[in-house]
Order: sequence, then structure tokens, then C-alpha cells
Amino acid sequence: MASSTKSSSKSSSKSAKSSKNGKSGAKGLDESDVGARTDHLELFRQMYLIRQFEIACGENYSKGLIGGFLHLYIGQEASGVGAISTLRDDDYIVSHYRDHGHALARGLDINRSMAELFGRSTGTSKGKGGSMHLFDVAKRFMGGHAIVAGQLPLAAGLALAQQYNKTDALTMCFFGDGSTNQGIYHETMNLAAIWKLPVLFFLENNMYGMGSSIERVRAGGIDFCPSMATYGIPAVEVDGMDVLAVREATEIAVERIRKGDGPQFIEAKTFRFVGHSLSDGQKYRGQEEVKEWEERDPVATFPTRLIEMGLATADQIAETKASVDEAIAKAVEFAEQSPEPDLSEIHNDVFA
Amino acid sequence: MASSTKSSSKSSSKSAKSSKNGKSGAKGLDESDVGARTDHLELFRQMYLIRQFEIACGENYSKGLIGGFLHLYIGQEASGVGAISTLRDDDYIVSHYRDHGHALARGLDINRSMAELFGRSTGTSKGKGGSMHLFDVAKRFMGGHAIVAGQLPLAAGLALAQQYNKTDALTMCFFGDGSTNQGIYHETMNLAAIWKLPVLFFLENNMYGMGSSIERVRAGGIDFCPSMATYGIPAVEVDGMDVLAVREATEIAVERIRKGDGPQFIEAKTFRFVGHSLSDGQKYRGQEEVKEWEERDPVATFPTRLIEMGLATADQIAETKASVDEAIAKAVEFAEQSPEPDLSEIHNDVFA
Amino acid sequence: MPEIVLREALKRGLEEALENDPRVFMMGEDIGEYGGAYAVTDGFLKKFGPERIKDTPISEQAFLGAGIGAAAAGLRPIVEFMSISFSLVAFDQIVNMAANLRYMSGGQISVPMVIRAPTGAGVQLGATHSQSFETWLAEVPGMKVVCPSTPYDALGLMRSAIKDDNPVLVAEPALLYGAKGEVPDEYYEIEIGKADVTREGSDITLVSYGYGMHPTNAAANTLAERGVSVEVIDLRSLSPIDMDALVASVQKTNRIVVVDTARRRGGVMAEVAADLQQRASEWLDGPVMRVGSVDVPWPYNRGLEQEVLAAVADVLAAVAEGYGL
Amino acid sequence: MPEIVLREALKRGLEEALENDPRVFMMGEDIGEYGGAYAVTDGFLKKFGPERIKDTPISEQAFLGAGIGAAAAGLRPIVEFMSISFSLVAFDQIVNMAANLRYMSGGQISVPMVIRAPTGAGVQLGATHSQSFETWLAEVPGMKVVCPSTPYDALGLMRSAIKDDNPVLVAEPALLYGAKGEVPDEYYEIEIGKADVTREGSDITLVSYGYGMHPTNAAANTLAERGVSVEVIDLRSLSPIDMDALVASVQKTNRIVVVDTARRRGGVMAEVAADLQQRASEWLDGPVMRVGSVDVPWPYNRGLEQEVLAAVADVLAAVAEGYGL
Ligand SMILES: Cc1ncc(C[n+]2csc(CCOP(=O)(O)OP(=O)(O)O)c2C)c(N)n1
Ligand SMILES: Cc1ncc(C[n+]2csc(CCOP(=O)(O)OP(=O)(O)O)c2C)c(N)n1
Ligand SMILES: [Mg+2]
Ligand SMILES: [Mg+2]
Repeated sequence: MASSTKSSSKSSSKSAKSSKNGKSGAKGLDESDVGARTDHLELFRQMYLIRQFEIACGENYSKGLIGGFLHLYIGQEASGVGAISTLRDDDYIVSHYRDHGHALARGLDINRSMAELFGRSTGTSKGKGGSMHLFDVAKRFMGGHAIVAGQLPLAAGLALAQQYNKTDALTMCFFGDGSTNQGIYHETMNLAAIWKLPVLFFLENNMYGMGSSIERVRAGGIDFCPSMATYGIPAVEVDGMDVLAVREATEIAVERIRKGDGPQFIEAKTFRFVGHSLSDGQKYRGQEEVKEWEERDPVATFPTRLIEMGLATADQIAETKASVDEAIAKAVEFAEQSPEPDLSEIHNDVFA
Repeated sequence: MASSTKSSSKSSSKSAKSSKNGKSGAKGLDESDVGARTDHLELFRQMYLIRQFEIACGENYSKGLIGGFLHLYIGQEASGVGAISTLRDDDYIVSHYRDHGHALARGLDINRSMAELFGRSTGTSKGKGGSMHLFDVAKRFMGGHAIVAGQLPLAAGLALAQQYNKTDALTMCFFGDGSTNQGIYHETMNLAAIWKLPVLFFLENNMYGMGSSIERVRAGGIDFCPSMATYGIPAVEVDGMDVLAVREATEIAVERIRKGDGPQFIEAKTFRFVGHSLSDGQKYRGQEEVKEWEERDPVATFPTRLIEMGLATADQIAETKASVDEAIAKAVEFAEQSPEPDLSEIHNDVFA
Repeated sequence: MPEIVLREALKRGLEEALENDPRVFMMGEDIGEYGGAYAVTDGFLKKFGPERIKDTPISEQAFLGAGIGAAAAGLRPIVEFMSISFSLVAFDQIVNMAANLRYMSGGQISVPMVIRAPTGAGVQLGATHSQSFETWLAEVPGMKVVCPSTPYDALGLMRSAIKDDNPVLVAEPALLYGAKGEVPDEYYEIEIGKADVTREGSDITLVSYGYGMHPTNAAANTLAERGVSVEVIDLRSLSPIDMDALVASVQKTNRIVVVDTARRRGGVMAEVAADLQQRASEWLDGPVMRVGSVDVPWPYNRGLEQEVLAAVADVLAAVAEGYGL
Repeated sequence: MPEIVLREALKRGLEEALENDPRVFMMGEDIGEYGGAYAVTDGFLKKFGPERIKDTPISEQAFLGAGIGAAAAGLRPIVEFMSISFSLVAFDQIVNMAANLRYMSGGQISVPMVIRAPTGAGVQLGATHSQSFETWLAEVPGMKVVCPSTPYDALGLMRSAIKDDNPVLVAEPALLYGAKGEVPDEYYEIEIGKADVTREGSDITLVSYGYGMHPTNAAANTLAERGVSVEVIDLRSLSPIDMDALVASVQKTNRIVVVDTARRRGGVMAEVAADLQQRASEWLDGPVMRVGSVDVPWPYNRGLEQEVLAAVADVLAAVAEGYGL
């Protein structure tokens, strides 16, 4: 796949190098530096963590321990993990209601994240936000937003503050294909472009917005990069099932933003293997289509690739899985055993 | 000017001809057929009428006889007149708050239009709408809308009805450059495109949205046609100071729509010689820029061209002007002498 | 009488209109291939085809606005918001276009459009998805707003809404789609603007609508057990509000409690209380007691959400506080 | 004390903040090169530069939303709508983001943003441009809303709004930009949530805010001439509303009329009336009389518009009807 080849070590180190020319506050992008440039096994760990977390969520939703709407990230793990692995601690992340993957890739505590879904007082939002509204401001993870495309100007505004404060930090904003049909998306693109805001617009094109294939509801078809010409925003498409390709493309965009080039746009072609939410019967698409994409499941295929590339051993993979499984089990336990919020909590956090 | 050459009689008659292949209900586009294809002197008459109407409005606004905001169309006459001259009686027109020109080109009664601005009971909206809200449903002139870009989906909906009813009528929608920064504009473009609605999006790019030059507030710069690629909507730019060029370009677009090709987009480059509204001090632009455009004033230059082309005599021009001047004077008189609406009118027209 | 759920009642009303009036068509997100977020339009695409059951992009401003245009041209669109919470992005179109067009045009334009949307809290959707913006739209001149609490009302009101020549919002309580009730096979309509005295009594009047009827009816039952003769009124229509029916009831009972499961502050019941205490002051033995949900954003946690939601205990407390019953 | 117009008072408050706090910046349509639609920001671009005085595209959703983001990141944006009527296209951002973010995040995020907008009818702008959506925003938990009626209040409230850590809407009555009043050179603030007893009296209380203070004060003068001792209260803050001040006044006067030049139905004064009749029922000698503009879209014609607008005659009529004074 063309996009995978982009992630050769040659171009990686090149982008790493030019990144070091940045401001002194910027961390270097060394392969061994987990947190800045996460290593390969860590990428797998995160994808697997997200997958198992989502599976556990689904189970507990069925048990009635999680309420509201539940939108799982299953199938899209490579996209968020690859993208977020390129960020610094002082960068902001903004997500939509399908936010678990982004939150976990950002390193949100899995116990507290699970507790939030269970609505417990130990949750990231003390149980007030739920699945669609994960927040961790200490980690600069600015939510979890449930009005389609409503999070885009928030990201622009965070980026505006970063620019106003003359930092080289940036804001990464996730959104889905369907959200591009909201007017606010276009308003935000234009605003970010004319003000050269340090924002990375990261489109996760999973081909459907709920039951609507993007082909059916978008005049411009399934490819979004060409439309960015209208805003003069550099745009690149990447294979969202390939975590290394995503990381590679994102690194380049991130670097450009830190240099002051203004907003960048990445379209990751990806797929959710499951329904839009847990109440979706998926009448609108055939199981063949799902199967085809499942063959490229990043969580299933990446270990083989790692082993082939000599970047991890089968044992390491197995160990990683085992420790993640244990952590997820503990997270569920933590959530289940956490107290419900006190009823007086309803009055807190309305005003600062 | 390149666009002017397009309006040669050769291509004119060509478009006229193919139009005759349309549905039987459609009027032919014969040069002599005022109403369908308005003749040249009539085009001048309309432009001059609008100019004089606007001048009279300005005067009466200063006298306090017209209230609210007053947005004049002075300088843009060629655009609206050329575009609307191509329409049939069963086509709809939708406009924004700078609507006098469009209304008059559509043939709204000038007495009742002036009376509306005076807020009188004889006005097109019985004095309830005012300058920004001219309506004449019998003439399928569907307003006058004062929320920037708010009129766009209305036009799409009218076109939807035309399509639903299986007619070959269309809806022409006017809007300004600044309005393209409203999200609803993009939503409507996409909707019209995926549903192939019979709507002609007519952008009057007068280079400014109030005090904001479009260059400053739009990432895509001053030319809009390229951006239509996103929606797959055929787009053409035309010299909005040249009434024949506008008519020519519009005829082609209209014909395509009647054939079922879906939405079309025309960008007329034009200019308002006056402020945004009568309270605008125009601090944001130099008078040189205004002067340069004024040299191409359609109302001033078109008569010379007509005489040179042998399409009208100086006498005819003079007669036309005299009769328009008289009509405007009468319209002001009519408006002034019309009664104020009865105070009980406040309760009417809230519900059907 | 056969019993059906409220979802079915709505469905019947829509289906009928689609069958009988070629001007009627529907638009909304995922109403077609997906079958509707709450399955109200399930099967419609197959039955009526894509020209009349229009799946839209996630572009509430554009498709609601297109509905207005189509209505202005003489069609009778039925436009669905997946949630009333999402109507907010299209509020300008509703308020400034749908509701104002007739007036601004001096009566030249009608907008015979129905807007449908699930409304209300109670299913743990959190702050952005649990709101009740029908209370705002009910304040807009030119709009009509109805909100059914039973399958019978849902069908009767939907029929009237579709026949009305004005923009009508049908706010559908999300918690009630599965609520059962009797619906006759014979044709009937329910007049918009008329409240329904669902229970007659002489000691106190309880007023509510939509999902609020549930705690209200429960409170009435409890009070009845205590020997209090309770009159219960379902507003059915939030605009216009049938104030005459409320005044008439207060003339009889001299006591009234108004109940809303939307937030207490502002909204329909503030208007009802403010108006009623002025109009019926000579008959009232006490203040118009107002019950509503707590004035905070909707929390996700189930316990917190239930704590915020107005409930039967709140109604009984208001009855006790206001009238010692 | 020096006299200035309300526009100047706002300008002073904004200028001060821009000078003293580098986190403060402004965004809005034509606030820079054009100088502001109502000239409030005239000269600011030159003085503070384009990084702090940001002219925006006509994209209310995006720039209001960007203000929220900037505020969440610790800046203190002041965002202008050219008219409160245009806030409607950005309502989702205000309600679902600005007001909800703190709650949804469990208290992690603050949104210290000021939204400024001219509001109200009276200058013949017609149905779409004359509305008063501050009455809706005042119902949203998490939002604060103030509305000054004098230059003194405008400056004092603007200072508090900018210092507040929550989203605060400053609704500026468009009819009052040129209204004169005394403003001291010494620094002062006006606490948000506190009403102002602008005139003390013992027979009846009149309550209003913003432009409504004009017919209210005129009515008070007329009543005073007739020998009635009138207490007048300016709410100043529409959220929170200082109900305690109103209750205290009613305890003294036992009579109250509430006045709004926004539409009568719903809104701030419906809430005030509904709440007050419940809280102060034992002290009230009659109903809370409510005066507001007629519930129709705003007409363009001057005579019609004035007929719709609540005026001194309406206030006097309500006083007479409710209390025979
Ligand atoms: C304004 C608005 N309209 C509708 C919805 C309901 N809704 C929630 S998610 C969704 C689909 C969004 O699709 P996409 O942006 O592609 O993201 P994905 O779910 O595929 O990740 C819809 C229609 C909403 N939340 N907000
Ligand atoms: C939503 C909204 N925002 C702002 C305004 C105020 N406003 C009225 S006209 C205008 C400029 C529009 O410019 P453009 O679309 O280019 O049209 P033009 O006036 O040049 O014909 C603005 C900002 C409005 N009416 N509606
Ligand atoms: Mg999608
Ligand atoms: Mg313009």
C-alpha cells in the first residue's frame, strides 16, 4: 500500500531531524522516546488497549452498567493512535463523541475513563459527562463533544490561544466524515486558514455517518483532500488502518504547524467494524463490506508486521496483551466498585 | 473585456434556440420577447429605473421618510437586471436585504415597492417588511431576507418543490460574497448538489461584506468559482458590470438547469458605489478604488454602447430616462400619500 | 379499542398523510435507509420511495430551511430532527424564517410544515442531548407547538399538525415512544390549542404535558388515595396554550400546581404560572405552584439525572407546600 | 460627575481591560477597520493592533466557538455579535459549549468569555433584526446575562463581566447607545446578580431592565405626580436574577408590576412573575402584573412598531388594572 511505504525509517528520521530545529521547548523525536515518538510496541499496546477497552464497554453496556449512547472506536484504532503518538504534552486534543480511542491514546487513566462510562464519582468528569464527554484538562484532552462538528471551533480557539501566547504548541482536532456536512465545519476551516491557526484537522473518514454512506450525502464524493484547496489548507490522505503511515503523515503535518505554516488537514481512511452506536442494526450496509475492511484490522495485523520487521517478538506481543487484558479487567473492577456520585453533586460545576 | 465578447448575437441565438427545445410550457427566447428575453433598451430601462429608485430611496431616507437600514444597489444594476431577464414567470427569485434591484428587475410595482420602504399600507408587505423584506408572491419574488445567507436554503426548498412537482421551472438565488462565510451556505450547496435541485446560485461579488474586503476574510481569495468543484456544481464567472455578459452567462446556466443538470453557480464581479448601508462611513476603503469601478458604471456606459451597436438611438435613451424619472417621482408621491397601516394590523398575518 | 405504542401512533399519522396527500413528504437524517433513529419511519423508504422519504446530510440548517422553501411553494414537508437538541443549530431558520415569513411578507406566504423531534431527558445522554427546546419555540409568534403524552394524542395531534397551514413543531417525548395506549380505528383529530381534562376533580388542579404527565398522574393517584379530588389537565399544545381551560379549572378547584420535566426556569410553565396568577387571581387560594427539573445542565449519571428530573415526590411536595394537601 | 453616553461607557470598560490584561482580546464582524457597527470599538484596531482586535468573517458559529476555545485555554475573549439577532446562528455553541462545558467536564474547564451584542427593537429593523434573545440565554444554566440601562451600569457591569470566570452575555440596548448619564472617574464595579433600587417608595414596585427602564421610569414619574410612592428596581442582571431584592421590595409595597420591552410571552419577566407570586404570595395584595411588548413578530412600520413596543401607557394601565392606582 502506497501510504505504508511513506513510513520508511528514512523519511521518519528526516522528519524527526527537522523537528529538532524547532523551539527549545520541543522534545526531540527519537524512536526510543516514548511519549514523544512512541515506539512500535507501544503503538500496538495502545491499539490493543483501545480494542479491549471498547469490547469491555460493549459488554458492560449490555449489562446495563453503562448508559446513554455508546459509540465504539473498534476498527479505527490505528488512526487515533498513530496521530496522537506525534504530539507533545503541551498540545491540545479535541475529539467528538466517539472519543474513547483518542482519550486512551492520549494516556488518560483507564480506570477513571471506565469509571466515567459507569457514571461513577471517580470518573474523569465525576460521572457527569459519560461516554461522549471524556475530559482530562491536565492531559490537555479537551473532550469528548456530542454535537456533530461542534468541537471544531473549540479546537480553533485553543489553537488561537496557542498562537496568541506565541508558543509552538498545537491543537489536534478529530472529526468524522459526516460532520463535514455541518456548516460550522466550513466556517472553522476558513477561520483557521485566514488566521493561520496552529491546528491539525484530523478527519477520520470511516465512510459512514451513522447510517449514511458519505458517498450518498456528500456531493464531493468520498475523498476530502481536494476540497481543502478552497481554504488553501495543505491536505494529505493516509491509510487509516496503518498506524505507521498515520504517524508518518501526522509528523510531517505537525512539524509544519510548529514552524508556523498554519492549519493542516489529514484524512485517514478508516472503518468502524461495529455499528454507529450499540443500538444500530446496520441495515444500511452489507456484511461483506465490513468483512473486507476487517481483513485489514490493525490490531490483528500489526503484530505480524512488527514481528516480520523485527521490531517485536511474539513473546513481547503476548506479554503486552496479557498486561493490557489485566489492566482492562482491573479498570472494569475499579469502575464497578467506585461510588456513585453524591446527589448533591448536581449543583456543583454549573458556575466557576 | 473577455466576458463581453461572449455576449455576441451568435451565441445568444444559439442558447435561445436550444432553449426552445424545452417543455411546451416554456416561453421561447426571442430577442423581441420582453419578459422572456428582454430587449436591449428594456435592459437599460431597468438599470436606470433601479438607479433612480435607489437615489430616491437615499433622499427619502435622509428626510426620515424611510426607516431602518437601507442597503442600496447602486453600481450592481447590470448584475441583477442581466440575470433576471433570463427568467420565466414560473421561476422563483430569492434575494437578500439588498433587494430593491432584484425586485424591480422582476417587475415588482414601483409604487408598491416604494410604499413598502415608506412603511405604508399599500406596500408590498403592507409596510410590515420594509426595505430588507420585499415580497411579491404573485411574481414569485420570495423576498428580501436579512439574515446573511439565511435565504439560501429557502431557495433550495423552492427548487425542491419545482423538482418534486416535475416542472422545468427553477429558482434563482442572489447572495453576496460575505455570505459565503456562513456555514449554511456550504450546507445548501451540498444539499442542492446531491439532490440535483433546479437552483441557480447567483453570487454578486461586490468585493466587500460591509466593511470587510473579501480578500481579508476569505481564505480562498476573491474568486469563488474554483470552490464549486467541491460540490461538483458548474460555475462560471462573469463581468457583473456588463449586463449583456451577465445575461449571456445566465441564459446558459438557466438552460442547463431546465434540462435537469442540477444546480449552477454564477459569480458576477461587481461593486457597490455607495456604502454598505446609509450609515456607512466607508473608512475601510479608498475612494480611488470606488472611482475605478465607477468608470464602468453600467447605467452610464450602456447607453453609449447601445447607440454604437445601433440598438437604440439617443432619443430613445432620453425618452426612456424621462419616463422613468416621471415614474419614480410618481412612486415617491404614491408612497408619501399612501395611508399608514391601521394599528390593528399588528395582529394580522401572524398565523395562516 | 386496540392498544398501540406511541411510536406506532406517530407512524400511523405519518403514513396516512403520505398515502393521502401527494404534497406530503419527509426529510431528515437517517429516516430512510437506517429506518429512523427511533424507528418511527422504519419501512417508509421502501413503501414511499426516495423522492418522498429523503435522507439528508447532517445539515440541519439546510434541510430544515429547504423544508421552509418547499412549504412556501405549496408542498407539505415533514422534517425530522434526530433530537430536539440538534434543532439548535437550525434555530435561526425556524425562528427567523419559518415563523417570521408570513408576517414579513404581509401575509403572502404560508409555511405548512411539520417539524418532528424527540425531546427530553431521562436516558442518560448528558448535557447536550437532553434538552427541551420546544419551550423556546413555543414562545415564538408564528409557531405552533404540540407535545403528546399518549398514543391517542400523538395520532390526533399529528393529524392536525400536518393539516395546519402554519409551521408546527411536534415534540415527541423520547421516553414515551414505547408507551402504550388505546387508539380507535375510526378517524379523529385533536385540535391544536385545546387542553385535555384527563381527570376531573374539585380540590386541586394539576397541569402538565408530555412526559411530565407521568409524575403528574402518579401524584394524582397518590392524592386520590388520600381522599383529595384531583383535576388533571394535559396541555397537549404548548403554543397556543389553552389558558381558558386552566382558568375554568381553577374557578372550580381554587388550587393549582403546574408540572414540567423540562427545567423549571423559564419555559412553558413559567408562562403558564405568570399568566394564570394574573388572570385567575380572584379564584386562587394560593400561589400557582410550579414544579420543574433542577436548573442545571443534564448530568450523565443515572442517579444524578433522576435527581434533576422533576418527579412525583416534587409534585406532592408542591401540593403540600402550596395548599397543605 | 462627568456625563458620558452609554457607548462611551462600554468603550471605556473595554479599553481598560485591553490595557490592563494581556489575556483580553476582541473578536467580531467589522469591529476593526469599520470601527464597529455601533462604533463601540472605534479606534481600537489602531490602538491595540490586529492581534487583539480581530475582525472576523461573517461566521458567528466559528468565531463565537473560537472564543470558547480561547477562553478554555486561559485567555479572556470578548466576542461581539453585530446584533443579538445574529446570535441565533451560533446558539448551539453558546448553549451546548460555552454554558455546558464546565458541567460536562466535571468542573475542569472554565469559559471566561464575554459576549456583547446590541439588542432590542425600536429602530424599524423588522422581524429578523429586532429580537431579544438574551431572554433565552438567561434561562441557560452556566450562563450569566446582564443588561445595562445607564452609562454607569454599562461600565460597572462590563468590568464585572470581563472579570467573571464564566460566560457572560452583555446585552446592550441598541436604543440606548446614545443615552447620557453620569459616570465617576473613580473605579467601581457592579456585582452581577444584584438588582438596583433606583427609586425608593412604599406604595408599589415597578421592575424592569435595559430599555424597559425608560417607560418604567416615565410611569413612575407620572404616578409620583399623582401622589403614589413608587419603588423602582432595575434588574441589571437577568441571570442570576436578584429575586431577594424583589421579595424585599414587595414586603414593603405589597404591589408589583414587572415591565419588559421584549415580547411579553415567556422570557425574563415570565420567570420573575412566576417565581415572585410563589415566593412572595403572603405579601402581595394582588397579582404580579406583567407588561411586555405584543406577542407578534416585529413590524417595520414605525407606528406599528411603537404599537407593539411596551410603553408607559401599558405600564400605567397595568398599575391601574392590578392595583387601582
Ligand atoms: C448537529 C447534530 N446532528 C445530528 C447528530 C446525531 N449524530 C450523532 S453522530 C452522527 C453521525 C456522525 O458521523 P461522522 O461525523 O462520520 O462520525 P462517525 O460517527 O462516523 O465517527 C449523527 C448524525 C448530532 N449529534 N449532532
Ligand atoms: C448572520 C448575520 N450576521 C451578520 C449580519 C450583518 N450584516 C448584514 S449585511 C452584512 C454584510 C454582507 O455582505 P455580502 O454578503 O457580501 O453582501 P453585500 O452587502 O455586499 O451585498 C453583514 C455582516 C447579518 N445580517 N446576519
Ligand atoms: Mg463517519
Ligand atoms: Mg458583498
